[in-house]
Amino acid sequence: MNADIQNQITHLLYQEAYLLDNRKYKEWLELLDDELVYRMPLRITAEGKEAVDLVDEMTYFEETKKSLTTRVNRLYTTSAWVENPAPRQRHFISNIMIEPATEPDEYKVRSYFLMKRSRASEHETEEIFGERNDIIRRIDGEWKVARRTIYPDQAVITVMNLSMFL
Amino acid sequence: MNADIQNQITHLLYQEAYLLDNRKYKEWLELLDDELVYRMPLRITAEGKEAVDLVDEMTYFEETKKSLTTRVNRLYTTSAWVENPAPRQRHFISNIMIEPATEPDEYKVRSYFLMKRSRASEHETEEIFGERNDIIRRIDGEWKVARRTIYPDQAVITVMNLSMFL
Amino acid sequence: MNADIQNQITHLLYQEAYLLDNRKYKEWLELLDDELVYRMPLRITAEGKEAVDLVDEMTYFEETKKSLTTRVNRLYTTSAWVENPAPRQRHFISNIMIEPATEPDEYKVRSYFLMKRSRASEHETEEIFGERNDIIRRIDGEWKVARRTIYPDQAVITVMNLSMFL
Amino acid sequence: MFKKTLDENAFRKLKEKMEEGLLPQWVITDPDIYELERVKIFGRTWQFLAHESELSESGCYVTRWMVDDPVLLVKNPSGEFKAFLNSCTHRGPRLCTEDRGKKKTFTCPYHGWSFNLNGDLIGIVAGNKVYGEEMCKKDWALREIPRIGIYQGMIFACLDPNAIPLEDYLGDMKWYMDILLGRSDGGMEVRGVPQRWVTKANWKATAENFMADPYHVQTTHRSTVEMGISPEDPLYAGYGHQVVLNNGHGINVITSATGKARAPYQGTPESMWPMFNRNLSPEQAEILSKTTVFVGGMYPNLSFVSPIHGTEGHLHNYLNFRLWRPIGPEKVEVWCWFMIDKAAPEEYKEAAYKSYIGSFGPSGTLEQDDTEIWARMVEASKGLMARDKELNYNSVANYLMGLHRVEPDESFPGPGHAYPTTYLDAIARSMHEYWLELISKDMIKEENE
Amino acid sequence: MFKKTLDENAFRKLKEKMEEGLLPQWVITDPDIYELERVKIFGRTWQFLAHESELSESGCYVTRWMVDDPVLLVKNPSGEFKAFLNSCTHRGPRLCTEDRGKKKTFTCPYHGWSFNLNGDLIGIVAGNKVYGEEMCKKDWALREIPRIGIYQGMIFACLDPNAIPLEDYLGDMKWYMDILLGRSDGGMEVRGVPQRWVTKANWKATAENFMADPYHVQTTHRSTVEMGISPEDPLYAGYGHQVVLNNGHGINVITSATGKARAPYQGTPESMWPMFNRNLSPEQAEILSKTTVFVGGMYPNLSFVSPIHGTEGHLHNYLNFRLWRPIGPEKVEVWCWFMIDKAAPEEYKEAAYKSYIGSFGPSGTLEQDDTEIWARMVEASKGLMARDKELNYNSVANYLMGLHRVEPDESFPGPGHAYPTTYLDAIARSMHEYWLELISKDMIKEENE
Amino acid sequence: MFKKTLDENAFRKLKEKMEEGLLPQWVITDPDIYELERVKIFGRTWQFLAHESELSESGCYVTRWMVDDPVLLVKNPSGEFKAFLNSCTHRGPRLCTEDRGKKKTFTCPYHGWSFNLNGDLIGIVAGNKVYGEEMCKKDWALREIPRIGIYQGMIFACLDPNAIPLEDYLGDMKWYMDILLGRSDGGMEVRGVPQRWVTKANWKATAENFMADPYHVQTTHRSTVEMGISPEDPLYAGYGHQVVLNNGHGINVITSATGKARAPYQGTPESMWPMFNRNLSPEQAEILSKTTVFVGGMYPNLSFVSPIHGTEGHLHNYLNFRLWRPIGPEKVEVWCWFMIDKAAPEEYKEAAYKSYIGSFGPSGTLEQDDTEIWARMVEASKGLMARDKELNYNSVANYLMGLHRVEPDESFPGPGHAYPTTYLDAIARSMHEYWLELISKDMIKEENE
Ligand code: FES
Ligand code: FES
Ligand code: FES
Ligand SMILES: [Fe+3]
Ligand SMILES: [Fe+3]
Ligand SMILES: [Fe+3]
Repeated sequence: MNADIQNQITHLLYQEAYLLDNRKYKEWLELLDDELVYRMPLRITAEGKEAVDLVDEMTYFEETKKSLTTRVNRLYTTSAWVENPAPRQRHFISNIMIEPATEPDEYKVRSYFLMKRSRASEHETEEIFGERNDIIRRIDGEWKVARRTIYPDQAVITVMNLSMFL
Repeated sequence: MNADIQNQITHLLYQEAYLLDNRKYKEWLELLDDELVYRMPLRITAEGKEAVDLVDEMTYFEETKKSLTTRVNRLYTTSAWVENPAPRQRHFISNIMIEPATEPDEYKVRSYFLMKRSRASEHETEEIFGERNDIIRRIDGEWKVARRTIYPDQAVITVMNLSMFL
Repeated sequence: MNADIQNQITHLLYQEAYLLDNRKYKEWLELLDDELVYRMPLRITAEGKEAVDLVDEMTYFEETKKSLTTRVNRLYTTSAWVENPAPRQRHFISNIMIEPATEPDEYKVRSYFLMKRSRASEHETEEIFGERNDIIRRIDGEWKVARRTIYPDQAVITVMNLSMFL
Repeated sequence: MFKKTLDENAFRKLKEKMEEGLLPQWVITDPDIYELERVKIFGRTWQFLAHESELSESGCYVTRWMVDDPVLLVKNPSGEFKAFLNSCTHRGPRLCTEDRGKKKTFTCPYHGWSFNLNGDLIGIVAGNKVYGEEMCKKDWALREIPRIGIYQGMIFACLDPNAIPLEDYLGDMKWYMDILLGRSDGGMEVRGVPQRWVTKANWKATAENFMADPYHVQTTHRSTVEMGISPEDPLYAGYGHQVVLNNGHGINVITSATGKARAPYQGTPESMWPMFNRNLSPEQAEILSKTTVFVGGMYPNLSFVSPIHGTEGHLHNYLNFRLWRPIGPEKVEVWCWFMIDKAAPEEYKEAAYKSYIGSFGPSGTLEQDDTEIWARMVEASKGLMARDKELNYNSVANYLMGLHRVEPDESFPGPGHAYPTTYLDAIARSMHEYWLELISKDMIKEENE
Repeated sequence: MFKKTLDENAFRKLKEKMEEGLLPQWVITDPDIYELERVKIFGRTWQFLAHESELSESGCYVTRWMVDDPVLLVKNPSGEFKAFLNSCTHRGPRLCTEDRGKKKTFTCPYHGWSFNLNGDLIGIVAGNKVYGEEMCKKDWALREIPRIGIYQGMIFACLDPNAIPLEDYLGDMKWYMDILLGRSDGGMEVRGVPQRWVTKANWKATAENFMADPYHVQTTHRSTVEMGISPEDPLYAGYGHQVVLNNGHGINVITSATGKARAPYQGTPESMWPMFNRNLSPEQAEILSKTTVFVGGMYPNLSFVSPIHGTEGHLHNYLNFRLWRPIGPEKVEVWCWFMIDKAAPEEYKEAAYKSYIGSFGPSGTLEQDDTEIWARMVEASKGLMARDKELNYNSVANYLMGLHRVEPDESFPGPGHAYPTTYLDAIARSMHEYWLELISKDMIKEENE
Repeated sequence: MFKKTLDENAFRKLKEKMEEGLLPQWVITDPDIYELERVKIFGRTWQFLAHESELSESGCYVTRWMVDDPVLLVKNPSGEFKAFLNSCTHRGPRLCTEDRGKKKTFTCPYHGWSFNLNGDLIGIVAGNKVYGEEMCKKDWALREIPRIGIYQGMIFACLDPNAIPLEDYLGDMKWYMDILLGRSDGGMEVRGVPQRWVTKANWKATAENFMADPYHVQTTHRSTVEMGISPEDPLYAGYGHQVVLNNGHGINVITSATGKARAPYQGTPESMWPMFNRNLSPEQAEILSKTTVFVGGMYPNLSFVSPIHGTEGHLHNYLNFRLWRPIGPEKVEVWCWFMIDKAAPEEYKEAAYKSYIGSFGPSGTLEQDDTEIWARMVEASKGLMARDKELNYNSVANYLMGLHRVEPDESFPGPGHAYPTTYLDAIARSMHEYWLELISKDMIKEENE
């Protein structure tokens, strides 16, 4: 795996996290490919230890760049109460594994996320964690997220809402 | 430190975490050297701030590749109830520090781990964290974990069991 | 970004975390520039989602190398009860973003931290997390932390004290 | 285990205030009230378990919760639904920890006892070698949830063996369930599995918010107005009727300023309309044709919404049921089902599902803002002023909207007391009255225990 | 909600022991005691909210807590301070979740009701369209905290409408507050916002540790001796006077072995001394000039310290107030304010602030060690021996220091009972006596309820 | 602090059911029952602290817990073991937070008081300068745990000053402890320190699982059968005797289908056998020679297992003691000691230790599956059906195995009631009967308090 590309893609993911954590959502959108497919299937507890425990037909996110843009625009209104006043959020991205995809300049990128959030002056912080499977591609020299599938590790989500992006 | 080797070893640790988190235990075994020494001493609260607070003579894991293979085979039986149905586990590996060991193609690798687990539809997730000290060596072009010592940070472990590998 | 420098700076941050987590505070001091400015402003919940929610005029740390040296020396006395017996601490450093600063051999380094602590035989562990903005520079071939600003993500800190360094 | 004597005085004050349309704030998250609710409301009323489409064949099962009681719901070989306490009868461990699956036998991992789909104890390891006449297998079948019932594919259960039948409990709500669930051939189907998350809220607040409070839409969800998705008119969610039903149930039939729906039949494909008319009575069909949004619920903790989404030409409608499972006085585990007409075109189903994801559930842009409100209600409910049972600080919530002023509209074609606006606290008052009736029942008896 | 009858026997034993200078260990973190404290101490005494410098202009507000009651403190257009329950009167959600800001109107995100700086309900969405005669706006203004008072810029509030006035409650403490807060023209100012953190402790232990226990300094903070910052003499924090005041208040006026301060006027710039003398009475000025450290507090949960820091030539002094907000019997949310004379030179303020950060607050090298002690007190308080109300194990804490032996020094110029040493348990005993008086008040009444 | 009156009715029903071999499910995790257990069982029975080999020399100490009471166990200069409440007598903070160490003096970090190995208060900072006649050092020694006892190197303590002596409490269990702990010259030794972890379980369930339930082995640990380590015969763990002892103690002496052990003397080196015979009575030696596994425990919360591991030629045996420290009704802090004959060959000790790690403790492949079961018992114990004290849902656990059918085997050489199979609920019933006796003791008295 070319170390240079490795660094660029890693930087992209960190940059993305930074923009989200600093509420620069519009800048974040610019990191997304126009053809983006962004999904978050449900996790269940399934029979047997080999069983597939992801339910593909029901999700927490079933998004396109267009639908994400709508979500972002909403967060810039004056009445998106869930983030006004703004909670603090932090995306810890780790275990980044990159391998070439089918197309040139296209890579399969797997990463782990641990997202923590602190709301108002509450003592309890919230967290959600799991795995992300991305397709990241370079278009005219710019790296973009073209596909993201987010796998939460809990069958019951314990954040009070999913107003954040993952 | 050769960046290329750095990347390869880092990838090995991420690959290992991925295999464990996706219950590909047999594939995981293939990353282990036949001479593997795999240990997890106890942590205690010791007198004075300089004191060694690790107890080497008692452990949570005192394993060889053979004993780990037995543990893995057990997880493939139909009655290893602890992981059947399977909980979700996630090994967040970070702070990877690599330095050459005595032998050529052999490296001392230190890493931090934060392992989270979600069982059934329980709201509370479990976690364990600490440090790992590995010897990683290349044998006929393949990187293998030859030695691992796991240091938990708690004197009282707060996961309900240690059915996972660290 | 030169991959080599990237690795060196990354290693510096991991090395720093390792020294802190293993209570090698004096060795840690050696990684700090004599001109170090080390601060930790307060986070508040501010009006509106665009608002700056960091209060620069009040801090948890407002340090120089001299004041940090005093703090460290104190930890080597016999009566710094807060760390005697010593709790276990672990600095998970991630999302490291590096870019050149104004001076040559000087870099702006942003990182995320998740710090966990386990005290005595208590079951509950403590944690604090947020962002760090550093200036790291090379002086006669040695990398030093010249400036650090720590942003906690909570308006109310939930560790029983800030005896650790971040 | 320790006898407790109730503070009648606090209850008397509570009753007085409620008659004035006021609800003392202390009851929202008071731990003793919660304990009463657990026993006297959730121990005696019918609760939703699943929709029949979640268990397609014999052997299919899902595990659910009736507050703290783990339930194993199975479809037995004869195709009946059976609800058992999900606890092995030998020593009590949770028998099945999976969310769903298909099995013939449930085997307990402790000592290996096994049970069939009728709950019969069919296997005891080394049975006759270790047990003799002291043990009669029949006595050790899985314990059934005392009552189970089904209406329009909705499966309910009740812990009280003496509860009135489900259909009586639902009463006039059945008439509206026919519209929501019975309009299409083959009825509705659940997509995948329910979304589940834990939110900071008291179950009464979430249920009321959904069943009884269209008035909150104009502010809580004002971002949709800023986005140009909803009308500027602050009354937009207030047009139509709020229908108060028996046993704390209720439904809001929201039309629009014109008195008609934004689009006939909630923007469903015109091809489906004749089917609707065939499956519904003329009155039901008329309401369906004129309604933009149905939102309401079955007491205590099941709510639903059936909205229109999308823009001209791409309108769609779906049915979302949600169960508010109490987890203590300050937490709710929300279960959210997306349901759609089995008979609808596939691409329509797909589009409807996507708008659901964008609007409701933990990631829904509407529901996100509700969660902030629910949390704030909990956060302001613990202080001495809010918790004062003497009401010295006059800490009472306001349910005055329309009290003694807005009268039922006799011309409304559906059953129940239908008031000619949905900006009204009539359903909320009726929910809380039923709540008080339930928790104060047998109070005296208890005292003399 | 359930009537409870008190165990008088345990209380009698408690009283007996306290008269002997002993405090039974079980009261420290006992949950029932905590519940009594919440209601009978924090529901009836004056608590600190903020310093006036935190709300510079009209429209400025801060949100605070009186234990579990959320409080919105605003400066209204006429410049008065108003304290409201931070809960919308319509349905109760926390109205404002921000820590501080400036506004003309507070709008609730649930249904959009809005309130002005006087708490009046000024806006109801679609008001006259949805509410009629059933609703009188006046009735729905924000609920005021029953009592508010201010002394030397310190704003206090009380939940008991019948409480004695703030000035009476503070009593002789006012005389010392004049020194601490009134010595400079323009008084003191808060820098930025208070530091806040949650520590493992019982509020009684932290309050006592600060207000009443200079004796702990020699060991808990011995690292400063090892560092050469504090004198070797183990009595160094014991010189001076411990002054017992009314209502559980108290102050330690610590001088030094010489009976004089390490530096006159706590090392403040000489240029400020004439100003101090002008603003203080001769007696107050004399005390100020001779004192090294003032440390004490106002019962129940406000403490302060005004120390000297630094080395010859670079001495400075500041005022640190801290509120111990109880979060259950085993947790305290500490609020720490750094205050300094508005009239002091800027670089002096800066230096004083830096030494504060190095010494107090969660990162302060002194306070760090206190947190370890507080945690250990909680950790040893839950067992059967510590919790035994029969005192079979003689689990009582020792408050004997100076009991019936050390007599007040009549020559002390200030009010209150001034004992000629600060290594003394006099203030601690007085705090605990007042504590017992408060929690046992009306006990009988309660029983007959 | 508030008087509570017990629900006698629930207790009567409880007693009735237990006489029929049934245990109502509600008692497992009921919070009020837990509170009774804390006081009436753990406040009055003997609990294990440590094995003497953990404190080799004078000055050695370990810190332990008796449920919520922190205990400091030291070996004093005269070589006696002393157990103190680990709480400074001055103001109560936990005196020593370390797990183990060696000291002459324990100094409290709050005010510096210091105590010697006999618990005497030997140092008060500035003592005579700050304390006068009001203070008598003798009164302020560390508080001893009322009772301490030792048998076969096992150190126990009891919080009840009037408890019967340890040896009487252990009764016939002593005869079996002689086999387990006394068979070798120099006795047994603890390796390193105990493993500790927190698991989701109720202490009664874990104690019963270990002491009284060989029947679970065939299913819970069936993976060992699948792995070919254990025999296919589902009765394999049932051969031998279940011995019911006094005070809720019990032991299972598991042989094998042949009535003999898999290997004589549990696979210990033949060289050790003569030593065993020398140290044991003929009856004890006979049992040891014939037994494969000893598993049982001392009521309330100490259990042990002494198994055979390994394959022909490489067999080994060890002794594992585990303490189930209750942390609330739904959590247990498990303490696990690995013990081995001091006289055993080093490589044998090493091999035995490795098989222990592979089998028991949090990472043990056997114990892992037990933890899943324990958690499931908690998870199904909170609902209304399980918690119903009226038993309307017949929520009772089954302890019928062998009831009124299997009779004691008079030919068994050891003391106690020895039944000729270990697939039996006799020990479990006896544990629960003793449990009921303990928690219902003095109930009447309490009521009249
Ligand atoms: S508990 Fe289920 S078989 Fe024994
Ligand atoms: S709750 Fe505040 S406006 Fe309704
Ligand atoms: S509390 Fe231990 S010396 Fe004061
Ligand atoms: Fe809403
Ligand atoms: Fe202190
Ligand atoms: Fe077992």
